[in-house]
Amino acid sequence: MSGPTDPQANNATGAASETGTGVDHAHVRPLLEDDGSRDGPAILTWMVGLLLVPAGVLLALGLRGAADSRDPRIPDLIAEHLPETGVSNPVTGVLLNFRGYDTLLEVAVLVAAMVAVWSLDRGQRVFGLPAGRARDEPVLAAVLRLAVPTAFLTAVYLTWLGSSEPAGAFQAGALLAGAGVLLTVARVMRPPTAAALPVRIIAAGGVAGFVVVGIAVLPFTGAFLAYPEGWAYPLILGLEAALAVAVAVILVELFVDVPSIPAPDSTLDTVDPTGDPLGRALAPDATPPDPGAP
Amino acid sequence: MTEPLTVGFVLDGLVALLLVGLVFRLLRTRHLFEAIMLYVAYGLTLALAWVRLGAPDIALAEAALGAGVTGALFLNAWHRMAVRAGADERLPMESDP
Amino acid sequence: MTGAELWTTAAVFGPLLAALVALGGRPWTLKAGLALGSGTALAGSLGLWVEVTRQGPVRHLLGGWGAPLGIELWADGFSVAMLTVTAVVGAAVSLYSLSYFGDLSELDAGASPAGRAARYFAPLWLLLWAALNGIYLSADLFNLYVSLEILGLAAAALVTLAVTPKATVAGMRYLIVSLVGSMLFLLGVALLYTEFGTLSLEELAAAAPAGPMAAASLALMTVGMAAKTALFPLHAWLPPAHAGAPAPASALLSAVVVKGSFFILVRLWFAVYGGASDGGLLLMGGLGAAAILWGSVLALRQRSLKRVIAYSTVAQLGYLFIMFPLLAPEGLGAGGASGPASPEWSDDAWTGGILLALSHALAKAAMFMAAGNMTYAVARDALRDISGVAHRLPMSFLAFGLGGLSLAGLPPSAGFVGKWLLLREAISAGGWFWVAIITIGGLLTIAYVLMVLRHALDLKASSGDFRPVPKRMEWAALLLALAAATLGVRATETFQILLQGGVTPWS
Amino acid sequence: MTPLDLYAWAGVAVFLLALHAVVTRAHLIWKVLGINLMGTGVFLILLAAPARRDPLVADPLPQGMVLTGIVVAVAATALALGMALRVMSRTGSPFLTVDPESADPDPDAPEPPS
Repeated sequence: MSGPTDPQANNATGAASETGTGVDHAHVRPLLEDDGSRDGPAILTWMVGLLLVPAGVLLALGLRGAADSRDPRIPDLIAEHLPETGVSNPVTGVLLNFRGYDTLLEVAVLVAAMVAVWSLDRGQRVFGLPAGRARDEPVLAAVLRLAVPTAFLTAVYLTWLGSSEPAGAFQAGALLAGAGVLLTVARVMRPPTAAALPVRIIAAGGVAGFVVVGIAVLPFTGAFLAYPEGWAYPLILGLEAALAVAVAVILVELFVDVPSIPAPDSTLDTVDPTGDPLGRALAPDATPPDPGAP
Repeated sequence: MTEPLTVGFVLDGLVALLLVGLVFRLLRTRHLFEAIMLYVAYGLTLALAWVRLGAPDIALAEAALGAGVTGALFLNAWHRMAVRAGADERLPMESDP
Repeated sequence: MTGAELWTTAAVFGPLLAALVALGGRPWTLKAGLALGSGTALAGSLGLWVEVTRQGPVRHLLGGWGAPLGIELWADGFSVAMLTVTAVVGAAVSLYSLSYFGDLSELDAGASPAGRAARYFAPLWLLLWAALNGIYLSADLFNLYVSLEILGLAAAALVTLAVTPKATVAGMRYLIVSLVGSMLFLLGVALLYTEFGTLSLEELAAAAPAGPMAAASLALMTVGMAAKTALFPLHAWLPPAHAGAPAPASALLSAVVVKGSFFILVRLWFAVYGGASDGGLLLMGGLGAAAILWGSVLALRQRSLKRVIAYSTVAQLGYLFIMFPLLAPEGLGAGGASGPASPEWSDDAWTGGILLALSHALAKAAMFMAAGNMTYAVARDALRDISGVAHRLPMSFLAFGLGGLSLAGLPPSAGFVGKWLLLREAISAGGWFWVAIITIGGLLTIAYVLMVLRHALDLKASSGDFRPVPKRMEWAALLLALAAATLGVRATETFQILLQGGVTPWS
Repeated sequence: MTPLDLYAWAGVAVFLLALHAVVTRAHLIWKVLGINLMGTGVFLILLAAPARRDPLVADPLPQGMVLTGIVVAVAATALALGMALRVMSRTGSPFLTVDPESADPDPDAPEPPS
């Protein structure tokens, strides 16, 4: 084992760049810049490019005038059935009624990404001001005082507006997440941690709400997520609210919980690459290597 | 080329060209920070394209999620790399208990 | 509400809800989640098996809309067979994982890699399970895309539960391949929607897609799905990912996850495109043949236990693509002439090919779990290090042997019945090339299985350190291996269900 | 040729440029950028190419698909970035340098002939 895989070398360079006063240019370059020396030979780049040119020409020719030459059957059908969806914005109708199952799975993708990011590394390391500093910075404090309540109100409004106008839960969730990240980085709010049960419950709430509503209507309408007569609007509004909050929490998690380099728990770097994939010791009673040991 | 050349057509042409140009530039550059900034610019241009295509819902979502959140995610990753590389010490990394 | 609605709901949304339960992060929530997910998936697949046997393919109009505005769930024999084998493998691996990840009461800290793996394996796997069942039941192109993304993200994360640098890199590579494959698939979906104005597989099948744009979509989606299925020559990501992952994850990835994209390929090529063209089918078969030879030869050259099994997956997946040209036997004699494939599908090739997919799922899961037991015991992965392990883990040794028996296609295993049916079809169609490939592949399989067994039996170099293996882990592997080895005896029921809907359910 | 065609063609160009970058560039962050951009290329095609009744309003079904696609892309990008950062923390390099094919886990075992 040598080079970049060597745990010792890995730790040593990490320590050097942290304690060093100046910018370690030799180290910055490979991380933040890419001089292209790792890319394949230039001939390969050109050959892949030449392969893709005819594909592009074919696709462009095939797509030429496509929008005008086809029958707009689906837009007509959507316009015809929109009154039955309980909302007047056709996009919201598609997302929460016609194709509500896709939206359910879409939030499940967010949950999957969040759980996957949690599984990558321990705890969280947030970049930001030292705790309590936001109060001493008048400009920042003013921005926070103004921006965060505005974002919150706008998010509520966007969620409600989604049933009739171009807006909805995902836009609102993104806005809320922006406010959350701002508060976290300014250290006004403790970042939500993966270990906190409320975080898990809210993050799961979007999918859970969808599945529970879907199953609850099953005995009445005979199909998953088929809203009973007259219930579509309130159910959609409730689902949108749960979605907005869940999306916001998940996006903040995806922001604060990605790993940092180097990982502080140095035990991870001393894993024997030939042994147990989870880095466990062979003997069941053997103590794991002390993380604080030099 | 049966249609007359209108202002709208020229505007759409410029937006489409700008989109492709930004992508070409950001995928060719060797500097990560520049690429991320170009990505955010691309996202905002894309929001404009969605408006021109008659999809205001998507324009709003693109500005918030595509350019905003995704740009922030890339910047976050860049920052973590920059701290590791010793290039950025303004915002120190803190470990929460 | 009829049985179809109830059982499809259980199969897809049961594991999804269970994933949320498992997210609770306590030992009891993990156990409850795995129990709920296994229970609903088993109940859903068995319920659908009965339903489909009784009344043929069934559907569930989600949201009450139906195609083309809404999304339909659709279950025919092929879906039910895949659902069932996934449920059986999934339940066994879930049981196995409870012991493999060790003492669950210590997972609260989540600070050690082992603690994190114990904590997040169950939610990730249950999300993946829901996505897989969703794929087997989906009759909508865009819905398939969203399910594929859950599948891809969760699968890559399962690989990186292992902390070695190699596993991390392998997981990253897997994620990139998987995401690029999804993007190619999505472009194909966009082209098909533009051209035909529908996302419903059934409506597309009725439209009989043809023409340059339809061909371009099929090509894009095929490349994307072939990359995810690790079809030669897009297989390079698979061995490091499957060999580097923790044992339960390896078992799932090799046994069922690659089958998800394979299922989509079969649906697209036959149910939607009606066989596309003879030339295309021969090309897929040729790639499958190359995969058999290349994967088997490389499996023989590996020096680590899990890499042998991983390369064996590359090879065994090849057999599933040999089914493509054999399904349309008339095309074989034409020597690759293009044109619409024959509407006469071969029942032998269909039941044989899918039976091979099912038996590979059972056998490969058993073999990866048995290998996991051996490496768990000696905490080493090299073939040399498992020397003599057969005497200390006789059950795992037996499980590995029985799994290998099924892979190699020896009677009475399901692998034997499947290969025999494919061989019979190839012989009757005069496709001697395929006969040769199937035979050579079987011999190479026997060779690499014996290579592993020889090391395990080697008494002279028995290693000293040995960690006791929980009995539950040994039983899980052995039961699946027994199922694989004896499924051939009960193959008739499988044939009956596979012929419900058959190769082209919508024609 | 209509304005819609311009956007559809831009989508094709963006998709292929991004695919090219994912295949040929070694730096992980550019690969992730490329995957994300491939998605936006498809979104351009999805909103510009399918049939529409009103030339000024996009078909709502593709709009729903694109909105779903954007959220999925955010999730996939976040995980890919997290995984790329972990690759850097484990190998010290933003490239896929540890070739999983090359190293044999057992240092004493004879190298497999290649």
